[in-house]
Amino acid sequence: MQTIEEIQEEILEDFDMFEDWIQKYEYLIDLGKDLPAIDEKYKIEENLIKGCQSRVWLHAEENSGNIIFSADSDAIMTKGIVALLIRLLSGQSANDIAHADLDFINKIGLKEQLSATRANGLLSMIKQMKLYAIALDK
Amino acid sequence: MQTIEEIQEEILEDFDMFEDWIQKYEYLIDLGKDLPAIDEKYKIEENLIKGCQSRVWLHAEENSGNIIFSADSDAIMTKGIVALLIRLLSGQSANDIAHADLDFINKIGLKEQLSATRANGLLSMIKQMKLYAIALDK
Amino acid sequence: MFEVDKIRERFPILKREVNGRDLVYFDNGASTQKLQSVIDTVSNYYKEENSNVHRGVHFLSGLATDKFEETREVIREFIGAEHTHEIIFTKGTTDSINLVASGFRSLLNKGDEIIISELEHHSNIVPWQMCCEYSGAVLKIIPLKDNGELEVNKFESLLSKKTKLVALSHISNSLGTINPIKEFIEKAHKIGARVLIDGAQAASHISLNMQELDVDMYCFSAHKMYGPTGVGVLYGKEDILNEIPPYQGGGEMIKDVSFKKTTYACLPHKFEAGTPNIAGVIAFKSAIEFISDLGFNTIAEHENYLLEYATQEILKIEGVKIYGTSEKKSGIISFNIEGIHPYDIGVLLDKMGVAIRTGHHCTQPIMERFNIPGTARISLAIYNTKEEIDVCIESIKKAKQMLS
Amino acid sequence: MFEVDKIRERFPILKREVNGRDLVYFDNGASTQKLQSVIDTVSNYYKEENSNVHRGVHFLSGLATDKFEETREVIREFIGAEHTHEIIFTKGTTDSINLVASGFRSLLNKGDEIIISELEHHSNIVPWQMCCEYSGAVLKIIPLKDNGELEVNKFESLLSKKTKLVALSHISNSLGTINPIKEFIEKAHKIGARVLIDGAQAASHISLNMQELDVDMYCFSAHKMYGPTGVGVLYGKEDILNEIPPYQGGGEMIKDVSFKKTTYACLPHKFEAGTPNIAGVIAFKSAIEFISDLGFNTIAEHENYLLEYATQEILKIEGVKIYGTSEKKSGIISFNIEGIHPYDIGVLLDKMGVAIRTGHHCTQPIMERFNIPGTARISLAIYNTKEEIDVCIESIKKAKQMLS
Ligand SMILES: Cc1ncc(COP(=O)(O)O)c(C=O)c1O
Ligand SMILES: Cc1ncc(COP(=O)(O)O)c(C=O)c1O
Repeated sequence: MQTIEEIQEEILEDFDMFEDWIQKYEYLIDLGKDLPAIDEKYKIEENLIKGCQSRVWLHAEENSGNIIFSADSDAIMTKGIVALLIRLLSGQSANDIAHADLDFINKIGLKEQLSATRANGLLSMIKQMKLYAIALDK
Repeated sequence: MQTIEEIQEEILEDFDMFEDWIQKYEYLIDLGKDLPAIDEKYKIEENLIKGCQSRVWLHAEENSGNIIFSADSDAIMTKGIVALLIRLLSGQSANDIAHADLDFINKIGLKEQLSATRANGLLSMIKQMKLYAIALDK
Repeated sequence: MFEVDKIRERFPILKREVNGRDLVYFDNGASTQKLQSVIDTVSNYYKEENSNVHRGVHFLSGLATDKFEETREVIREFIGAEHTHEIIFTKGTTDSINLVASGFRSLLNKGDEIIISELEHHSNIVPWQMCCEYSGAVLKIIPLKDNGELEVNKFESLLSKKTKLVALSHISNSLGTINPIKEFIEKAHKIGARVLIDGAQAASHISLNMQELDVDMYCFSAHKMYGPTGVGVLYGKEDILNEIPPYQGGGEMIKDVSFKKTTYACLPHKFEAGTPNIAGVIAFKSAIEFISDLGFNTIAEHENYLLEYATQEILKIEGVKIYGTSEKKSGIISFNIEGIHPYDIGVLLDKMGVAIRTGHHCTQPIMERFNIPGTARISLAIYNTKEEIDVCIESIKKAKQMLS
Repeated sequence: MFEVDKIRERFPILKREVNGRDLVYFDNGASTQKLQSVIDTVSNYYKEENSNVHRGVHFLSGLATDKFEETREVIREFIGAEHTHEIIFTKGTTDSINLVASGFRSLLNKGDEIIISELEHHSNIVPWQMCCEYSGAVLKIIPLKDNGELEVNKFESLLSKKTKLVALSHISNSLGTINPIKEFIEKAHKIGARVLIDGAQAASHISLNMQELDVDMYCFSAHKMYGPTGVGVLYGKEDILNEIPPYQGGGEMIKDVSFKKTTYACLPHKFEAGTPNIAGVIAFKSAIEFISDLGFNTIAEHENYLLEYATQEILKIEGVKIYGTSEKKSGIISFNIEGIHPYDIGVLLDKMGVAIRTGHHCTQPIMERFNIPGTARISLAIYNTKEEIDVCIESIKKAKQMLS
């Protein structure tokens, strides 16, 4: 299994290939489309992270010390970023998740999608992933 | 008895003599000092016109169709202007008072003392004088 | 003749680029852009005239006070109110409505009724919910038809002797519906109810006359009228403003303060506690003058033309559904594209320099009514152009293509 | 080294003339003059960044939101608060106090007590009178000593289990008294009462640290801090802000609105209904930066020097009496001259280009306490100079001569 840092590097390389925002966003959209559907039974109020506009459902479970995430969103762009986060964090150890530095999001030029005050729930999503990791760590 | 207009002319002439604001304000202060004291029994709450800062007491009575005003203020500058108004209106007929055009106040450069929103009660005072005139007119 | 280029020159921000493209600003319903004259008036006030208003005996204080009060008079004329002291300065429409809703708590009895509608902005819902909670009054809702118009018949059947207040928006910020408020006001008055109109979306688009409308209270925000942020107006008929108890306590709103008994100042000061947004109020005048000088005929002509053109063009895109198709409509187009979340459209349009708003537009009950998460909303202003609509339509097509 | 001339250059209005003389502005307690950087930030915001904050997905909306929130963070640091969401933007100090006083209505029971003092600004009296009227709580008053200090012993004897809130000003706007608020706060906390401090006259003059003070709530106004009009702050500890019910209903302050059940957003949004004074809040940051860059040591040194010099010189004028001679005092000199009404002094000083304030300064109980109609008040700011004090003293002498 790759480390979070290794995956970050990989993602950065992926994004480096794009020549313009269109390619980047098309890639995100594709990621969103390809994200495996979350089990319908987890798409419940409790798992809902409410941004102002797009909704994100996040489920986490522990598997021999590692945390497995699954998620969904009603907006495809949000779902694309969610897919990136899952690629990065799902399957990692609780401790690594809790301490992960998710700076790559700035670096790939998606900072504006993550500002604390923006209309999506992404920042809450990252916070929630870390909280799950801490909670499920034993 | 002079008409209100004649007195206005006279006042304007008086003020025309002054070379600077100091002389003008000194004259006002003198007018204030010289204003005959109002009968103490009229210095009551009912006769009080409250500006924000200086208080004005105004009493009016009717004498064979003419209105006699007496007044006082705790600020000498206000009292000076009050003295001018009394010189102008006291002893005139109710009708003349009610219709008097008190434009001279602008002309003698005291407009700023009379703005509706300023801190003295002068505008209320003029209004009150006219209201008395109308009320006492029979 | 109306030359939109000349108008655009008066709004400096319209020259800027966003994400490498010329800014196309279609988020006017949220807040309009600002006139150079408004900006200059603010600067000039701070550079030449600044002082606290009222009470001061010194020159600057007098100057600031006179200018502040001039705006009040200009607004009186602009909205055809009878008295200048019927104009109360607030922070915005939300503040205005809360002022009234808070005061009504003590005018209402348990079981009294307030009528609002299903298309209200949260600012014209939540204050009444709070008012009802405190007073025991009951909130009644006029339902919405599929085309975004209110059900007038239903309104009539809600009216009764228990109705004490009807609070409606003049124009829906989500659907563009222009409500027939004169009709609503007349009907409400017949049974003795008071009427408050939320004119946030109306005041820069259609001509207002308080006396003709015979409306009891009317509110709007300067920032939606090419003016500064942080300034709003509550118009109220003298008698109703005298009935409503003071909202905030503080400087300026009192006649006399003592620990035994405090008495309140008369209108408008009774409702203007504390140092107001002096620069904002003074600059608001420049915005009102701009609108007055243009005239509402010109404004309506241009904005209606844009509305019709944009509607026609957007409907050519497959899968587009417009929410709000009332007969009388203001320059607002709320839409969705089948299978696409409005948020995704908003993000991609932004990348192409086009600013629209997406989401529930602070009207969640409308979204519930239509069972949608939100809409993408184009809202027009006097400085928008046909060319901007073309750019927007092209961008929507491109976004749709990327998202499908 | 502190060079006042350099500072003055940053305030464009200080170059103007009034009544043919160089403006001498000593009405800073009412409102300070504005920094060029504040004016520029307002203009720049309107010219380059303007959009409604929060919720918007487009670039300008994000930009405006980020800038808006930056000011919140800068203020958190400026006042040493723990959390950014403990900073609530309001219209001003009056608005902040009313927000709290309105919320406390529902936290108080009949017979509970609120303690204020005899030296409060009307903005810290009337809201509590209204709060008591609605809740049945009782208002208790800490009396004033002849020198303008509060009677601490009397405060202690007023404290009891019934005391739910103590609301005091940090610095008296009429007398200049710097109240020993830390002592008051500690004593109030011992019996479990909350403390709100009205810091309108403090925030630009003395260093603040909310966590050290351990104060529950603290308020101030931007316009008294070289900043824009129409912006204020309410700081509150997270727990108390969570206890207080929302003040205004509307956009932004909700989580979900439906006609069945509306839920409120978390801090700080819960208390920020409606479109805020965006330009003002953003420009406030420039004012805070100016104060921070100067530092409170420099500010205190300069202002104390001016205060001492002015006090010494004014006392040389026969018949002058200064109200407020507390040991710890801020740059405020309230005085009267025997036999002369303060209004007359104010009018004549204005003619000589000197702006002071006269009247009751929204503190009628103080005037009653000293049995005077009002005072003439000189209030200092960082840009004032010794030379201005000389001009002022000469003008007072001249006025006195004319009036005697
Ligand atoms: C119909 C309507 N009412 C009220 C408001 C609230 O106005 P403000 O945010 O200026 O208080 C708005 C603005 O979004 C609106 O569109
Ligand atoms: C001590 C004090 N409290 C409150 C206020 C009210 O501030 P604002 O008018 O900015 O609301 C003032 C301003 O005059 C003040 O000096």
